[in-house]
Amino acid sequence: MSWLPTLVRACYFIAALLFILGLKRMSSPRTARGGIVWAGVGMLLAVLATFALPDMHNRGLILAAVVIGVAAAWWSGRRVAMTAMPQMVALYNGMGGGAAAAIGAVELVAHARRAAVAVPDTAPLRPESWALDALHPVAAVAPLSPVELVLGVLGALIGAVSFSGSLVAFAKLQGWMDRRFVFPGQRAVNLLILLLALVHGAMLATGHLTVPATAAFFVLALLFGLMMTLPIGGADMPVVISLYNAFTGLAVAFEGFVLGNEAMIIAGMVVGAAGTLLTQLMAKAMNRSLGNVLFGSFGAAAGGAAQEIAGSQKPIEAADAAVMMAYAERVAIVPGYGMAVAQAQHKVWEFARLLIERGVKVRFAIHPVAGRMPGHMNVLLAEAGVPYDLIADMDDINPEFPATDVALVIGANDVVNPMAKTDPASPIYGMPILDVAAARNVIVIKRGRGTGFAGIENALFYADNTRMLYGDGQAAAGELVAQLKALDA
Amino acid sequence: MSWLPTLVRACYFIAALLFILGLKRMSSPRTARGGIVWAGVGMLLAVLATFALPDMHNRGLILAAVVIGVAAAWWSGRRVAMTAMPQMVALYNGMGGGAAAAIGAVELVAHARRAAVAVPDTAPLRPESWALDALHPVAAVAPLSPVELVLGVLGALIGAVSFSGSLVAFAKLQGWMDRRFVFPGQRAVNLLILLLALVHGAMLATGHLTVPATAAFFVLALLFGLMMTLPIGGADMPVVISLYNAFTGLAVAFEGFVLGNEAMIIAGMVVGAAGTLLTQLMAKAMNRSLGNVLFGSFGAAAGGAAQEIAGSQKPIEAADAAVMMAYAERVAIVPGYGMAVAQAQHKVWEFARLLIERGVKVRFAIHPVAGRMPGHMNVLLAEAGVPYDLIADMDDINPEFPATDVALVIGANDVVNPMAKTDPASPIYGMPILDVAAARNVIVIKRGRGTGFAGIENALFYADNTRMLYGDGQAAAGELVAQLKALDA
Amino acid sequence: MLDGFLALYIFMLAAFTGYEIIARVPVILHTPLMSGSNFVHGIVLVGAMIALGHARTPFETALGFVAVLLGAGNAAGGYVVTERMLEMFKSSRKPGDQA
Amino acid sequence: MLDGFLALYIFMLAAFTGYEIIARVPVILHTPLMSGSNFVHGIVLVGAMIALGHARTPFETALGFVAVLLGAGNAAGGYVVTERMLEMFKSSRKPGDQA
Ligand SMILES: NC(=O)c1ccc[n+]([C@@H]2O[C@H](COP(=O)([O-])OP(=O)(O)OC[C@H]3O[C@@H](n4cnc5c(N)ncnc54)[C@H](OP(=O)(O)O)[C@@H]3O)[C@@H](O)[C@H]2O)c1
Ligand SMILES: NC(=O)c1ccc[n+]([C@@H]2O[C@H](COP(=O)([O-])OP(=O)(O)OC[C@H]3O[C@@H](n4cnc5c(N)ncnc54)[C@H](OP(=O)(O)O)[C@@H]3O)[C@@H](O)[C@H]2O)c1
Repeated sequence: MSWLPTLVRACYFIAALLFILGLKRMSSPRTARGGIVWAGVGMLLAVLATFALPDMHNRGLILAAVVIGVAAAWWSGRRVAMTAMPQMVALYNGMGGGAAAAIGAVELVAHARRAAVAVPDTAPLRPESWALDALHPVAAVAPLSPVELVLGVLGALIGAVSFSGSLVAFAKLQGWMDRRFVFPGQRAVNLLILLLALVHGAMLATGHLTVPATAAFFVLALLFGLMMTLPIGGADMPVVISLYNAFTGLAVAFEGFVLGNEAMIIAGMVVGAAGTLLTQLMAKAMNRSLGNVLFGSFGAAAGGAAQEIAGSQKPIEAADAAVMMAYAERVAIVPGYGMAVAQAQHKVWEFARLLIERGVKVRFAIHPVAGRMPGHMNVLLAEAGVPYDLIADMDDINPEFPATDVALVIGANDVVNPMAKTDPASPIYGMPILDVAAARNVIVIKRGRGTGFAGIENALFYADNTRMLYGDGQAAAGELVAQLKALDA
Repeated sequence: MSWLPTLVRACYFIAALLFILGLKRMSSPRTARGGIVWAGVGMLLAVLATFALPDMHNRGLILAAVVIGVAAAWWSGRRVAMTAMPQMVALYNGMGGGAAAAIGAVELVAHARRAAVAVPDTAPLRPESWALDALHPVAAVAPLSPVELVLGVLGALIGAVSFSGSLVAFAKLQGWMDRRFVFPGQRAVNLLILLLALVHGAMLATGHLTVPATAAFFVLALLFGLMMTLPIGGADMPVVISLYNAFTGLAVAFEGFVLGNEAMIIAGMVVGAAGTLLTQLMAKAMNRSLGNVLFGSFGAAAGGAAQEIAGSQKPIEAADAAVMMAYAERVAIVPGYGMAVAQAQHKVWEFARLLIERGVKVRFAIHPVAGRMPGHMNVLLAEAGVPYDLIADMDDINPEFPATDVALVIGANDVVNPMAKTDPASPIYGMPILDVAAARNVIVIKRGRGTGFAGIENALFYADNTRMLYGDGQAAAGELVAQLKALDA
Repeated sequence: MLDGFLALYIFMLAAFTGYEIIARVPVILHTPLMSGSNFVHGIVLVGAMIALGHARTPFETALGFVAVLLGAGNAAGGYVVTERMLEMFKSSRKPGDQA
Repeated sequence: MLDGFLALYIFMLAAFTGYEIIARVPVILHTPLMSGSNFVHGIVLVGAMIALGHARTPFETALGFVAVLLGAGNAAGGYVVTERMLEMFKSSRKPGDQA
């Protein structure tokens, strides 16, 4: 054993350490930014070290693929809008799953080739043996061991599912696939596909490595990812993406075991476990169970016995709204997806600052699933420079609404819909909401009578103490600012 | 390889898993009790599995030693008083350190014997090789590898230090060793001993395994543990015990590496890391740094430029104290070490209940280092059945003292000593205290003019709004109860 | 099976580590953390490089090439997106003391 | 060195696991947790049994005997003391809802 592989393994160790430390930092708001840099340094180290490995062929090809892949992803990641982040995560995650599946395929094919030759490869034919020594000192030059075969196949399966599933999630969030794809007996069909994929996987794992079986296995796995994701509504996509993220982690760990690469095992497993927990936390924040997200029928009941809403929407002028808030004691601002679409956060914060200067107590009330990803509103408000201490969680602010003079809802709909509490037929029934209806006055900024994500009516807009300020979020907030300034002039 | 060792390793794996899960449960008050049972099941499994190992000699001796050790520890652990718990932890922890050191000694001696034979042992001579295969497939029948030697020596060193240090901690807390042992140049001497121990350890690790060197190494290591612990005051012992606990964990992990025993590696390392963090947390709760605890001169300045206290202690009768509290609106009860000594928690809670029945708002104010171990007061109050919501942390209750009518201090001294804030010469200067002096009236229950742990006067007892209720904690609380009942009769 | 145990230990401990890191993370960080862990499994790039580096047949080489391409996309894209998300936390760190 | 790396990974991951378990533990549990982790390193008993089980010379046997004795004391004593400390949490769990 030369010193070079040892050095490479040392780099891998440091990389694994940096990944863990980086993730640790990322899980606290104060240190989050540094975290990604730590993990990035680890990645760079691991990749450079791998380039330096002896006995690597196709170095030119490797470099080309790395450069192309990095350039394309970097470019696309830089230019997407902030609101499109979730689907980009889905896309990149799918790529990782695809890579794991492809590695599994290479290993299976190479295993079949080696098994066919009957005599085991000599060392130079399979020079990655240095990396394998540790985990299976004897099997290094022999074909894969049974455990490796099983984990390799399993990793390929999970990776392929994550690949096609993530691509569907991407397409849905990107708006390329508006309709949910549902048909009777769907679950049975999906189960059948999964079973068939598992059967083919078992064949591969037990050494029946024919070309048709391998091809069928991958096609079935990809198909399952597709079919499993198609019926899920876009509102649940962040949870699904998080789940596939954990899947990819697992797949990477399993393929890492096959390659005898400890950095992959550890990074993959850490992500697998972290992602599983994160998925549960996200589902919980939306008051859903994971099973309900994956197999539930979100929105299926919508339009059924929907509750009729009495009354009418009462409009208000910006000037009146501005005066109302200028002389209020407490104002709560409730942003939603519409604020993100209108990129109104800067104007909203300017308006809030003017109110604060006048002595009004202003707080931002954030629902955990406002917007299109967890923390969406926090990110936007942080971008605009709103200090943390003005931002209140749902649990903190809900008891305060009765003492609030004006609740200013801007571009939020589902998260303030009282029907989540009153109408069992509503698709959002049971979701905890921001209790704005309890405020003395409610002003709602939205463009018109558009519904929110769940596609349902909102009784709040028809309430006696609610006034509608129609218009684009940014424009409306700008007008409020102008009116407020005019007040003082 | 037969199936038996595999089964044993599976048991070890499950044991390691149960240890981690058990510790996880122990770190939350709701699940803490179950945690120790989980860990206990893991331990039982590991020990039984080890008995089943093939090729074990001396089974009778092993059984005898286990039975004697378990019986003695079980008996002593069952019968000690609650207040003596910390020193028992020290004692058992020292035993663990001693065991690790003894294992290191056996391995070193066996290594020397084998190296002297020159030809490597054959398999039956070193049948634990099955356990070693994994970590060093080739070296199984050869003498220890350099890394193993180094870790084995290091583990023995750390274990021996933990052994003698823990015994000193035990003796101090048990009251067998009242005086701190200090002399000029002590640090230099300690450093010298450590250096000598390291030099001898390096000799052993590099193969110079003579009998004198080995003996000298262990004597020096034990001496260092002794010398390092002697100068530390009893008040800091819980922190020191926690540190030695982490030490023992490390030593066990290192010896586990030498034996190729994964359960030891993982359990030891988990405890090593957990114990290190715990040590820091405990030091922080006492407002000390770890370095200050180990090398500081706690109490050295005491008696020096101690501040003179003006005024006198003003006694009060139990009847008057009872009336005062019966007609108060808010009462804060501040327990300290004296309540533990007097085992007065039940009477105190009875008294508090009577007050609550009369409509008085009662809260228990707990200082993090009241008593003689962190959480000491919480444990006692929990034993008496005081509900959690009546128990307040220092940070929570301090702002409330100005609105408190009566603060009833029972057996607390240092933790309510205002000189921690005012007198820089005081040994407790800088420690955050419970701000009872801010209460409208203070009643202090203690036996006489005894000082607290730090051995210093307390200005609180001389304050204008303080009244002293002299007597044993339990008796005084009992009298308060009687007086309160008499009030209603 | 021997090596299997060591792998099992590593799997178990890595899982605990990952789980514990995420436990008690605030909602606001869910999405950046998802993105950050998405970046971390970009380490698959290293495996893809090794697979391509040891490919023998044209088919294996083609598969390996795709793997490296995808792996590089995962790593680079994951980094950029996470970095952009977390950048948002900069401005608000100054006014608020702690979160 | 090869096996050294695997051991290093296990050391690292076990350390993270231990650290994360303790992070954010309430003061009230410091002492029981110290005692509980004291019990856990009682696993040294297993190593002592192996050492005694493979002792060849009388000296090794004597050392091994002491090791088992001490290890057994660590494990049994650690269990009893921890169990007694934690028993205290029983009574107060009912009145308070959560801690
Ligand atoms: N956070 C997550 O993780 C996540 C992920 C996926 C889905 N979801 C789901 O998304 C929903 C979030 O609720 P939400 O209240 O934030 O949003 P919402 O229910 O989707 O409502 C958004 C509202 O904003 C208005 N709007 C759109 N563009 C606007 C613009 N340019 N200016 C002003 N208003 C505009 C729309 O009405 P007009 O058309 O009349 O203007 C619409 O009613 C929930 O159902 C949640 O379950 C959440
Ligand atoms: N919690 C920990 O982890 C820990 C560990 C070690 C040391 N310490 C140290 O211990 C101290 C704890 O402070 P503390 O205020 O709880 O206790 P303290 O300062 O030790 O004071 C205890 C007081 O209780 C009185 N007392 C003793 N027996 C009594 C009885 N039977 N009935 C009534 N009163 C009795 C004593 O006065 P009389 O003699 O006049 O009755 C004494 O003044 C701090 O200095 C702390 O740093 C803490």
